[in-house]
Amino acid sequence: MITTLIYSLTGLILFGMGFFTLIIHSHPLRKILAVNVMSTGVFLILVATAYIPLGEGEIDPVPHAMVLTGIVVSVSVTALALILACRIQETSNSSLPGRKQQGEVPEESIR
Amino acid sequence: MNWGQWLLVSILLSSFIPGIIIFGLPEEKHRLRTVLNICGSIAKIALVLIMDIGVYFGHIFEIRLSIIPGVELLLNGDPLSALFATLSSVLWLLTTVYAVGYLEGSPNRSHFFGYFSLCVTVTIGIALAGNLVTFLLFYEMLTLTTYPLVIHRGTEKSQRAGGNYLIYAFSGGAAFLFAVVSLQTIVGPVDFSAAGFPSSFIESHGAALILIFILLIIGVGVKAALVPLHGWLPQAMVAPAPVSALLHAVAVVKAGAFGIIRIVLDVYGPQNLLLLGVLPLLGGVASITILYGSIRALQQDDLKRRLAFSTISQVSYIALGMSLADQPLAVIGGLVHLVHQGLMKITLFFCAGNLAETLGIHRISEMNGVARRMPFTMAAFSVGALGMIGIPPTVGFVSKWYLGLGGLAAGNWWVVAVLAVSSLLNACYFLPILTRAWFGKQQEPWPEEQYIGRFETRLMLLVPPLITAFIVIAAGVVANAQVSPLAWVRFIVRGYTL
Amino acid sequence: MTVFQFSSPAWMVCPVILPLIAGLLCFLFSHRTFAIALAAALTNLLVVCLLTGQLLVFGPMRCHMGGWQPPLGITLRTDGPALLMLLMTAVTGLAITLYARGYFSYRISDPRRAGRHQRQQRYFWPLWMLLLAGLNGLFLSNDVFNVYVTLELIGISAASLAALSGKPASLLASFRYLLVSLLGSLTYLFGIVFLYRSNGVLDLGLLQNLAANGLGIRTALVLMSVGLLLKTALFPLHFWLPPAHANALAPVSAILSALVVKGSFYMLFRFWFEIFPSTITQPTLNFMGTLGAVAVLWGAVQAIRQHRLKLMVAYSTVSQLGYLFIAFPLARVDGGIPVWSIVIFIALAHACAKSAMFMAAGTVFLHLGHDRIKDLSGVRASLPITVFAYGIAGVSLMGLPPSGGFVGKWLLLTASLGSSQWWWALVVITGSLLASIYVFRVMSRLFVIPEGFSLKKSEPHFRLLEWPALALALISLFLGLAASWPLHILVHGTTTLAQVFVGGLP
Amino acid sequence: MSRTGKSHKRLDGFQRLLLLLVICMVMLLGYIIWSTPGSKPVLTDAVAQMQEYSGVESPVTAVLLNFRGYDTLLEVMVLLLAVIGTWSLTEAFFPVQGSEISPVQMGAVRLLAPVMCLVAAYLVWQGSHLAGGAFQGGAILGAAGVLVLVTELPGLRTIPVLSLRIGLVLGPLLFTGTALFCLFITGDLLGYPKGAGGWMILLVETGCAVSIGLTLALLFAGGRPDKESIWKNNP
Repeated sequence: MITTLIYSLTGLILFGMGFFTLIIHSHPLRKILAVNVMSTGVFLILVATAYIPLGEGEIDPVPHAMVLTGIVVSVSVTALALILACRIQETSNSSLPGRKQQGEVPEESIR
Repeated sequence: MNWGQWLLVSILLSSFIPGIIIFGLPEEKHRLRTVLNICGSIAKIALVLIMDIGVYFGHIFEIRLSIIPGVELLLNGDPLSALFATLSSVLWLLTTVYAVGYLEGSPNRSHFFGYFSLCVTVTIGIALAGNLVTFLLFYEMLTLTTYPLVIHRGTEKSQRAGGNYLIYAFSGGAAFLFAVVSLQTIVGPVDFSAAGFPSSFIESHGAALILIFILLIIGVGVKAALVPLHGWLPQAMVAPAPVSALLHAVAVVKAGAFGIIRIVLDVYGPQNLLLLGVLPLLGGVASITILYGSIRALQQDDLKRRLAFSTISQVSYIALGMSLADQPLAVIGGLVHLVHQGLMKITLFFCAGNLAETLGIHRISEMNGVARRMPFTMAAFSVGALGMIGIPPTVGFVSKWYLGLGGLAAGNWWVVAVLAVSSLLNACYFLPILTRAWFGKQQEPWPEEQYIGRFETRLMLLVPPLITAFIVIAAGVVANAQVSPLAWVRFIVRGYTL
Repeated sequence: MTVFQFSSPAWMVCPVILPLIAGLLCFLFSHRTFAIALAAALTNLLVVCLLTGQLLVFGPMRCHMGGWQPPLGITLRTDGPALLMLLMTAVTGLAITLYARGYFSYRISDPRRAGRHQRQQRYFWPLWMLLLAGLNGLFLSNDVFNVYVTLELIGISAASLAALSGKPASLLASFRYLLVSLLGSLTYLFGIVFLYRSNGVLDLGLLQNLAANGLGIRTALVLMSVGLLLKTALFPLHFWLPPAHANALAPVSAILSALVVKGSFYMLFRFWFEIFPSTITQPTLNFMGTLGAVAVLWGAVQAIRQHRLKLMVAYSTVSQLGYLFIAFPLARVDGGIPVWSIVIFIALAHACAKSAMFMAAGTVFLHLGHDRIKDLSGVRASLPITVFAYGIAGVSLMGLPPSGGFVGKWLLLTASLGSSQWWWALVVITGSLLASIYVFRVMSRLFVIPEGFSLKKSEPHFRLLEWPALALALISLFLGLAASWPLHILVHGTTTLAQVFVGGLP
Repeated sequence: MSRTGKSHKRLDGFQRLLLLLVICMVMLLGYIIWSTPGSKPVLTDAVAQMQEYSGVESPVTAVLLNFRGYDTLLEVMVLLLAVIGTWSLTEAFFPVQGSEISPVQMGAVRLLAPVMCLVAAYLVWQGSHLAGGAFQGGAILGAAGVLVLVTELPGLRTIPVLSLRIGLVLGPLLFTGTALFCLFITGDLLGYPKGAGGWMILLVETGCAVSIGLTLALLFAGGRPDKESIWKNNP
């Protein structure tokens, strides 16, 4: 029980941290990372619920399946968001050659 | 569907279908368009006459279409709607003829005539509406169909006027909608009927019903141009003359006045209104409008603007008549003025359009001696103007006579006073025009003389005002005959227990 | 085979599976993608009509995926509201498909940027088809987690579509849209966690039967609602919508404004009024109504202030979405108007009118090369049908009779005045007046043909651009006259609890 | 580096308020989690009962591909959607210059890639009774793909675009096809016929693993391939 609680609370804190970062930072990469941290938090809580009342080593498979789905979704969105961020940087500042400096998206570009 | 329902539908379709076809016609097909228009309007007159006869012999015309519970479209042919429908369809035919002549050679005519037809369809819809929801439907559609006509010229000025018109009209529509929904939540769906709603509601919801009545009157008052809701009307004069004629005599202003009649006689019913005690309010607003319109008309030099303020003043006679709803004579006066004012005002606007189109005259100060150049037009104009003043044997006299009798019967001396003052004012702003035109001496050349031909102007421009002027006199002379506007109005009033 | 019988519930999977396959095929092949998409959209419409017939004959139906009953498996079900939303999607979707064809072929005919436009078209079709599948899946779904997956499907495809034009503004807007949508679905997923912790089931039907009022359920509901509201763009959370909708390609704007926001709203509505009606308190509903009222007024004022046509239409979406929420506090009026019908009506009318309006705006944009409102004069001369469509759609947005928007507003007014909550009625009326201002501000430009204006003959390509818009606009207009029809469907098939709200209709 | 300096700045008023709100929210939710003990999931028993009919032994796989297979079907589409989305945005970009690749890296990848493929295949196969399955296998495959991409090995880069597309669509199409096949046979979408569940799931998983692996690798590539194949004309 206490293990589950620890996992859940950790997940919760991750969610909160992610949310805070998402709002205050304007940099796209940070935003993407923040959302990722948030989703990790949610997944953690979800996995923790799988474990709750049984205690006989038996687990509930449904949350696992849900987390797996969630992870896949998160991967897809992260990939899309990253590439979108790169495109924004390319188009907003076409003098920069190529995509080498991936972190160098102008800060004021997204708010 | 029985034949009566088919008749109602085909009355609407007789102008709707030509309108839709005209939208699709290429610009160059003038003849086809004109033929469609004229055929449509003749067919409409024939159909409306059939309906009139049916109504006279007591046939019930009715179509219902339930949309959602509480919202029902109801087309209904009763004597009152027959009156307005007949007026609109007859005047539409004349206006169409006039418009064909007036717009010869100008661009975007498909557009114009398309909306023109739709506009008349909607007006007839207002006439035939059998309950408040249907009335609201056509009332809002009237705004939409007349707007393109108002801004037809496309100038900056006309756009501004159009925008103003919309703001007034939609605000009025909003007040009307609010009131209709409120009324329905209190008394349930109301069909137009001679009795109005049961008077038991007055005890329980008196204040709300008064408020709703005021809102309803504001809603229709915007189109009827009651002061202080009249601001759009003089501005809308930028539209072409046939449109002005349509707006003032047939469609918009009349729709507002007709709405007042419906609300007073059919929605609330005179008895309920007496119990609520709101009729003097209406009477006061109407009197103020009558006097204000006349005084403002005095100050105008622009002919069309003077006519516009005159309209504001004259239409309120109808409201004045309705404010004495318990007096049959006053009601007769108000109702018959619906027809009479339309005939007179359309004559005046036709003539003003002729002056502008033929000689480029827009101002009264340019009219010196114009009667010698255009005697027929000015003769028609004079008939209309004398009618407005109320000189017998024109129709204007008939309406004022009945209104005055009604006022006396009610013991309201101020009604007579208002009528007298307003007639005086009418004379003050119309007679100078007539003297200028007939006895003045032309000092400078006409501003823009465009037409020189066998007649004083194009035949299609000349015939409609002559016909309406003839009716103005004829309907006054034969007012007591079996078939006349007055006779029909008496027939209507017989249906109410006043 | 039993699958093909009229009574088979298996028809329900078609609206999801068919666009899905079409999407895959569109991605796989580079030719005839339009034909594939059109076939899918047409079949979709046919199947939805069939489902409607089914509903009218047999009432609400369920289809268990894989044959597994809940709580184990996922269930799809049809009922009145779901079917109306499906019908809305199918009809609007078909029109948008045709319009998109016209749009892209017109743009490709311009040789300067043909390559880029060809590419846009290439990816538009698979994205659109998958979005359609997601929407249909959402409307049919009866499982909390499945809703999450469909929401993601919708969110990602919508964001990709919004970015399709490739302009910096649209990329930025779409990035924000993607993040917001992800944030929304994460919050929703968080809610699912609480729901699952408390009840251990995911099926909506089962959740509905649990008379659960615990803290866990409430938290779950709050989280899920916040997530869905974010996606629906209710007033303070609407910041992402206007740029995303306005900067996208015209068919995409139509899709986003007409359909995508409705998906999350529909789910929100289901949760509040069908699944957990007893958990919601009246103050909460009043709060939502207030937000909706502010959205109506604020969105309309913003729309009036815009200088670009598409931005104006996008802000009008913010405003119109507010009406949906004004229905919330009126839901519990005794013996009053069924709240389902109000909401469904407004949603249907808005979907048709708004997509027509965006299509018209897109056509105008293509024709002129810009959409600055002050320079729109004379468009009527070359695009009469488009202007007409714009006008009719505007009539519906303003809520003038006899449009569907009018019926929706009428229902709102009746409900609010019937329960003596006249302030909602005032908001509705003021919103309509403001709407008339922003609609006619553009209309007056479009209508005017300035003097000396030379008529440009419209290209043949415009036919596919103009008629779908007009068709949708006319549908939104006649929706008002045929209002008893959707109500009939609605009454015929609602699940038990929803019937409480629909009760009182003949 | 200069950017990181920004995070050391003191928080302004709005940010502090937000921090406070977030902390409150976290504490509130923490309290709720703490105070509402989870109920016994109804589903665990249901899964356990129906396990034997599912055709696989691992409960997670049973849920993923049988009981809630419809979810997974849509989820596979989400992945594909990400690829379509990125392809619509931009062209692929090869992140590492050829000259920078060290021989050690080359050698390692040469050795690793086949092994990873093997592991992936094993994961997919064992998914029926232990932890593992299409997503795990696909992830390993994707990693292998990424490794191949960052070296100059010909592997992925010479594959023509059409084949890439086919590879991407393979899994989803196979899944949908199976679902429809089941619909025609048993009348239920994804209702596997009795006894056939096991191998059908394996088939779907294999297809999906390939597609998922390819998807991940192509997402890494960051855009659509060039006309003929990926990354031919890179700087």
